[in-house]
Amino acid sequence: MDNIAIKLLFTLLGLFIVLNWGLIQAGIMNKIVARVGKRIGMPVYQPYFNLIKLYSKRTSITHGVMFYLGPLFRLSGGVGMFLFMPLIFGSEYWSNFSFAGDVVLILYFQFFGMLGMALGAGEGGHPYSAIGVSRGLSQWTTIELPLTLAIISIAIQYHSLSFTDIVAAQQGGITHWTMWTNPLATAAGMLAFLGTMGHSPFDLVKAPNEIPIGPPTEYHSTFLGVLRTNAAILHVVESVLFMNLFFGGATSWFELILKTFLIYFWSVFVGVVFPRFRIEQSVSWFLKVPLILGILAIIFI
Amino acid sequence: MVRKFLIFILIASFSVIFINLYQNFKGQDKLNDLSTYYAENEPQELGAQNLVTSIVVTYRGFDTLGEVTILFLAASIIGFFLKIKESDKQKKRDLRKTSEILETASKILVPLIFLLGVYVFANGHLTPGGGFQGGAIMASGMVLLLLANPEKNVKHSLFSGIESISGFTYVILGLLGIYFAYGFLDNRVLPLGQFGNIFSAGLIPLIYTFIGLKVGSELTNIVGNLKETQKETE
Amino acid sequence: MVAPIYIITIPLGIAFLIGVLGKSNKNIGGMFMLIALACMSFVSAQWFISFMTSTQSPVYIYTAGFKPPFSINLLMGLNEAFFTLIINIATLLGAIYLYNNLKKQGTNAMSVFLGFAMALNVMVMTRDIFNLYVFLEIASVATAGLIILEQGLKSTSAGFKYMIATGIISSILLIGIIFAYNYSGTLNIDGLIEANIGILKGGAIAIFLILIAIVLELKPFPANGWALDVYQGADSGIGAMISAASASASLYVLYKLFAIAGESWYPVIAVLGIITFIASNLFGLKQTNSKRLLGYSSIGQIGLLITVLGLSPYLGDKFEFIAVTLLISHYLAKAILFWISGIVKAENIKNWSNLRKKPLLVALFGTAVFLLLGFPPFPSFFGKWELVMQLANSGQFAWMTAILVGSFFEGIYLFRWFGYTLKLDNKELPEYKMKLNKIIPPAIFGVAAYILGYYSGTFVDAAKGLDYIPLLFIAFIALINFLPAWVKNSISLTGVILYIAVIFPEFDGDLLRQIFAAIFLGGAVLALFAGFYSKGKRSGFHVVTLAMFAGLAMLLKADNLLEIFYAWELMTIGSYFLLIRGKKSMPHGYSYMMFSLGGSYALIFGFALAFVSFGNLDLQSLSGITIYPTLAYSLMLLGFMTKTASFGLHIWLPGAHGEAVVDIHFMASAILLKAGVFGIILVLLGMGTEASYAKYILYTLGWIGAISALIGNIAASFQESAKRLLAWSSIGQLGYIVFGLALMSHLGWMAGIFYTATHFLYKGVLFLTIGGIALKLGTPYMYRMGGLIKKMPFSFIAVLIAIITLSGIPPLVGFAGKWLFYNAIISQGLYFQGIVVLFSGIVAFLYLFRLIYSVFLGQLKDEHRNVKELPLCLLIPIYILIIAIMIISARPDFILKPIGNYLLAYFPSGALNWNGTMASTGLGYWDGYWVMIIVGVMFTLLFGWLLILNSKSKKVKQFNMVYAGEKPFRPETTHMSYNMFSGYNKALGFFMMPGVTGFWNWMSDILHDTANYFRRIYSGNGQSYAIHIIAYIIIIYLIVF
Amino acid sequence: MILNITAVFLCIAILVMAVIAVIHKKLVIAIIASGVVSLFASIIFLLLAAPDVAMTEAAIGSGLTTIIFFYVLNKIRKESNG
Amino acid sequence: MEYISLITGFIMLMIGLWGILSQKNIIKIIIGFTIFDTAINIIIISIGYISGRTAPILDKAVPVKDAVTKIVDPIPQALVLTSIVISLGVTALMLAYALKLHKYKNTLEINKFKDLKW
Repeated sequence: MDNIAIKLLFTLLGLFIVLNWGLIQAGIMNKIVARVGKRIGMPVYQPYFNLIKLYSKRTSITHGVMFYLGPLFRLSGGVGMFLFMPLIFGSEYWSNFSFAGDVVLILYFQFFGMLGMALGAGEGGHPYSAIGVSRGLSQWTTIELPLTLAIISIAIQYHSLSFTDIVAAQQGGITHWTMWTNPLATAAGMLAFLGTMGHSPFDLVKAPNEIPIGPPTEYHSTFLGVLRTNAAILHVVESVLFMNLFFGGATSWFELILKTFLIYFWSVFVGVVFPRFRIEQSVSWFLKVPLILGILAIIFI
Repeated sequence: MVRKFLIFILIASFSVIFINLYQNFKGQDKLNDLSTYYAENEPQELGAQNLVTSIVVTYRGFDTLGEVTILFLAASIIGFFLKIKESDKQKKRDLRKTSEILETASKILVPLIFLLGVYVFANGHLTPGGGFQGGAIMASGMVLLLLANPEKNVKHSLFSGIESISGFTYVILGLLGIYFAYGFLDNRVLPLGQFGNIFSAGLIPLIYTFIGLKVGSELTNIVGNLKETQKETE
Repeated sequence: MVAPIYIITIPLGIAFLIGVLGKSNKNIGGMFMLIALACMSFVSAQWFISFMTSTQSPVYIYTAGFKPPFSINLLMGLNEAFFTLIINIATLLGAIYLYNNLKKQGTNAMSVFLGFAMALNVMVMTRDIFNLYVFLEIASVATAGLIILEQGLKSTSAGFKYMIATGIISSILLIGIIFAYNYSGTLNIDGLIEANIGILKGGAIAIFLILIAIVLELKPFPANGWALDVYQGADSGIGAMISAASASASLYVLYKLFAIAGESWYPVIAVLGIITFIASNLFGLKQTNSKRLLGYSSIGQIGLLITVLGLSPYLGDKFEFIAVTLLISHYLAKAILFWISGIVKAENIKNWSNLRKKPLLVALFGTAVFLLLGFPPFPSFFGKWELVMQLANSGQFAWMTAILVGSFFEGIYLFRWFGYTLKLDNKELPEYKMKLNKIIPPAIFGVAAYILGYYSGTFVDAAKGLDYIPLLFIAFIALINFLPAWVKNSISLTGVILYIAVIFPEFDGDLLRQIFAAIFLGGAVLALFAGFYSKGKRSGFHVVTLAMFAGLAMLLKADNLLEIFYAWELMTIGSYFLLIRGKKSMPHGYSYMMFSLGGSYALIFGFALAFVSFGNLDLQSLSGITIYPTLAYSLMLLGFMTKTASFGLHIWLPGAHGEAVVDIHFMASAILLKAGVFGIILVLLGMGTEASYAKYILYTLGWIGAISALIGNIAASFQESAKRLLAWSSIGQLGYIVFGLALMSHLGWMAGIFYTATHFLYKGVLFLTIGGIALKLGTPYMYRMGGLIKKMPFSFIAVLIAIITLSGIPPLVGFAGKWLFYNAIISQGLYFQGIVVLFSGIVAFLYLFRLIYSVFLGQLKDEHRNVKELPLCLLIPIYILIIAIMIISARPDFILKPIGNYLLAYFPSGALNWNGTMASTGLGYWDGYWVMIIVGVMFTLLFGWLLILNSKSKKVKQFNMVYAGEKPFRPETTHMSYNMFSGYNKALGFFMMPGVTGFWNWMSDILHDTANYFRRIYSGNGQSYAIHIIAYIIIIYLIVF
Repeated sequence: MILNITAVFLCIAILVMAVIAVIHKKLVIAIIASGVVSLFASIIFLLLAAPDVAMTEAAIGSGLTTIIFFYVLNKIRKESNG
Repeated sequence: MEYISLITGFIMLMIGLWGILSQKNIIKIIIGFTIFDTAINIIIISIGYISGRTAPILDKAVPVKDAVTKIVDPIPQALVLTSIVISLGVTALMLAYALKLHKYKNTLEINKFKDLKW
């Protein structure tokens, strides 16, 4: 890490790649979901058009400072997670600023975005946004539980909380991946992944046809644009997180793209099959199967 | 009924305690050392013939002081406790005329009783008797008078006057004991005088007269108070 | 030196003289009485001083000029001088108090009073047993007379019952005396001691009769129905005389006659005393008549003194000190309480709230209550401490528990009563005026209590270190209570700052105490500064706040167990008065006091075990307790955990803090709870980890911490009132700290201490802002607030920063605590407790959002249109705390490094190793400084980018919500803060059943039902009381022989 | 010897009187019985060679106590039907 | 001789106690008390009695020098003097109480005065 400037350049480049890959991935996934429903579905580059449309809007209204800063918090949450996440194992340039924090930092950074969105929606003044936020938060707390259990069991297994060590320990073939050596933790983790992605069984909060109920009720034009860019980045970074933890990280960009696609595909695959949960159902569901898996993961390391 | 039975059991077990108390009580054959001391050198020290009086007045004079205060307290408590409210004083009561015999008998008997009372506490140190007995006799004389003519009332101020003065002089006599003799209530303030005649045994007769006066007036006070409240209700 | 005989002759002579004065000139009679009593007190004072100062040997007074066996003699030794002095002072002040009553009854009553005083003196001084009987009889006749001073059915029937009872008792005494004379041949007490007639069966029974009569005179439990009626029936002034003067006289008589009884009697007396103490205090629970309750309490205290007498072989040389301090405290407290009840004349304890019309009376009432229960500045504190220590020293743990349980019962009804006085409204209660002669005696005794408290402190060697400057400063503030609040505020502020300057250098070596000193005293400065918001007088507030902070400062400065306990109790008093100030805070203040009382008794038990196993009182004795170590450590932890409101002991906190005003809320939560943490640290440092029992205790402590964290956070998210939400969240945070400490590892303690410091910072911000807003809007309920961001931007920013820190979101300092916890849990291996703690950390996010959303965001209510920003005096302390948070967030190593070095001494392994600003443990690494910079830079870049994109968005009015469904028209409908997490509640609601409150209510119900059932024994029938006396004698006889 | 026989008679008499004083329904009889009890007691004191005490007991015990009792009884009966 | 009086004193004690505890009427209770006190006085005197001896008056019958072998123990007699007068005072006070109690509730039953309880 001879000097910060080069590192900054590579991080920006990485961010650009991740943003594009996020949008393309979203487009592909929509296409697949449509195909499953025997529909043609919108073109793969549709997300690009959405972004361009949103950013080119001339008028926008704001309900106050916090409303204005809400999407900003959200975006900085997504970008922040990206900054502290080592993308490519072994390469000096692609490990972004991961020297500053370990898994715990990433785990708690997720809240940063959550908080921003919640406060912004709250400022909006519309009651439906508050309902959406309270639902999102309650669901989120129970999602975190199996994830924390999984991370702790990994930490016990690899005696370390830093990404580089965890990924290093998983190098050398499928059999070294955590998925293989610690299947219970991976199962708990992947179930929690469903919750984080916000796809079908747990998408009550940001469900497309429930816009009026979800948190971004009042957001429009540039604000919505910022939210959509963050959504793209966040999905990729989340899948990179799970990749590093459970599927042996990536030694090259191609491996990263392939693995993130497959991980993301897992949540879409489940999303298509299962109907939407109500809040009580999702909260109690998370406290049943994933929780038990997490506990077992810790007991049987 | 159960309560009575319970009390009976209580008393039975109480008597068990006393039986054990008597267990090693053996009749005394000779005086214990305390009373032998009194018997031997009481005549030289105090010069009173009646041993009991000497113990009561001097040796254990402090008890008698306490004793007198009890009566004094009882009298004053009854005094302010049964106080007659001013409003009831005027109510007259229908008097039953006392019988003829009582009236005339009391005229003769009362002076005799007073004389006996004075005699008893005058030479308390010679013959049995003393302040308390003399005072009680005087009080019974007064009661006889009250019975004889019920409409007359006890002059409380007079009797409480006598009572206080005699009490006060009793305390002063005690204090004199400290200055002139060896201790509080010691009777060697006055000369012991010739053993057996009226003016012997130092202060004892003097103290006993004052006790007699005090007890007499106190008891009359008590009876008077009880009698007066009677008026209150008629 | 005036001859002691004058103590007897003066009152007698004047009593007779007054009789002469008759009814006419009562005033002169009154004057004479007072002069007589004054002379008596002067003589006994003269003797007492000469005994205390010069080496005056005891003096025998021979009546009738003959040596003792042949005549009655009186003794004037040190004990006699002391007892006659307290009796004469009590009767003198009692006479002043009763002057009008006595005058109304005339000179007879005055001479009876003089007779009463004289009789008590002689009872104390006489060495002849028959003389003792006579003067005991005088005293009972005089008391019977004084009872009916206030004519009435109640007093007459009480007097009659008294006459029956004392008649039987004195006859039994007479029988005992006669048979003792018959066996020993002498009536003199010294003669009886030598004659030792105990060996004979009959002689032993004679002594039994004498002693049982004296014990009956002291109103032992089953046979004291008559005494209670006397206390209830008689005039309060007389009640004071009986409970203060005649009780001490009979106690001394029992002590005097004890020499005759010999060794076998000690356990019997102790058992009788403890039964009386516990039973009468237990019955006090259900009592509503004030005078009868005072009767129960004084009988209980006498029972305690009898127990102390009975346990004297175990108390060694400390016996005199304990007996005197406890007697003096009972004597002063009971006299004050009876005199106040005479002034306020309220039958039911509920309408004692009438007392508040005269603040002096409330102060006196408080002094008496705390004096009785043995709180710091008073002599009974030292007495009770020495009692427990000596009992522990001789291994009498059963006795210790019995005494502590008894005084806990007493604490229950006394504090309930005090709570009624402070809080119930007294509009419609009758007006009363405080005549001068009625207020002087209690005032004198009140002042005497404090002076004697200080004086008795000098006797206890462990208490040498206590510095009394803060207490003097508090007394000074108490005097200027009439000044307006801001004047007092500034004086106390300067006082605290000066005190910090004085004591802070003392801690320079010891970092732990420095942190806690910063929290306590820094918090004090901020709280007092925030106190400027209140207008008006705020009477009593500053005295009490300074008492709390003095207690906290002393807690840090303490270097032995006594000073810790002293500071702990002082702090409890201060905090009780603070918490009770809230409008509806009576039940909560009461439950707070109950928990802290129970906690302090557990504490003193633990300290006693530590003292015994180590030999002396300094702090090292906490480590390596050998006798019942598990019990000692768990009791001490329990004691300290009452203050940190951990699970099971937490039910007082939400109510107490929910009702407190803004700066009190800040003091109570941010500062007071840390005192408990400091205590736990001391105990855990002492306990160490290697002992077998230690593992077990630490495991349970860990679970308690974890569960209280979970319960605290989940409960907080369901609260409707903002202040209760914060109170529950403090329970959660304290649960964190307790869990951290229970880990007993370097990282665990680092996390715990770091959390204590940061909790003070961000919770301070939250309390001050939310408290200020609740004060401004007049309601703590969140669903009535909303949209305040427009009106109070600064407080919004402060709360936002506090929320980010509390939930542990990275850039700010909260994350450091979470990170430390993560590493500590994984390295320590306590996974399941760890999971519970981490889960509750995440749940914390719920109520934080609810707090900030319902207070600041959403729609602004119509009535809050003209609400202005928080007053400056609140904002300044808030922003000081904010700046502190920011500094520590940027450079967390400013605090973490010193803590690390400090903890190395205790936990060498598993320390944080630093390079530059990056902290790394065996597991992970974290660099606060770089995280702060990266997030900062990124945030500003994105903010700039958003500004460029969206600079032209225009602000819209409140209801312009076009982008979603239909348009709501009134602000109420657009506020969704009521029952916010209902979904969550349905899923996890079962977990939140109020189990613990149910448990504690069930416990107190049992106590009250037993009390109600057993007190039926006092059926009111004089005859049955006589039966109880006889039965009592028989039972004791059967036990003894 | 005769001394003991008289003492025994006296004691039986005093006990009988005491029982009457305590048990009897009518108050007047009870009070008179208690007066007689203290009279017999003073005689017993004489037998026990205690002249002082005998005189006191006679004067105070049987004399004044009984009078006080009668006064009080009289007043109570007057008040109850008055 | 003293044995007989001791036993009578003891039995009288029990009768007095029975009077105090079982009788309902207040006057009866006071009578019980007087009997109780007289019994105690009898016991005290009988303790001091030495058979075959005369009263402790040193007049012609008892010359001073051989008083020690002739007189009975004087001390109990002194004590009884005090205790008789005490019992008088106490009884007078009790009767005054009885008077007042009667005035309030117009009855002499002890169990009618139960308003001070629990």
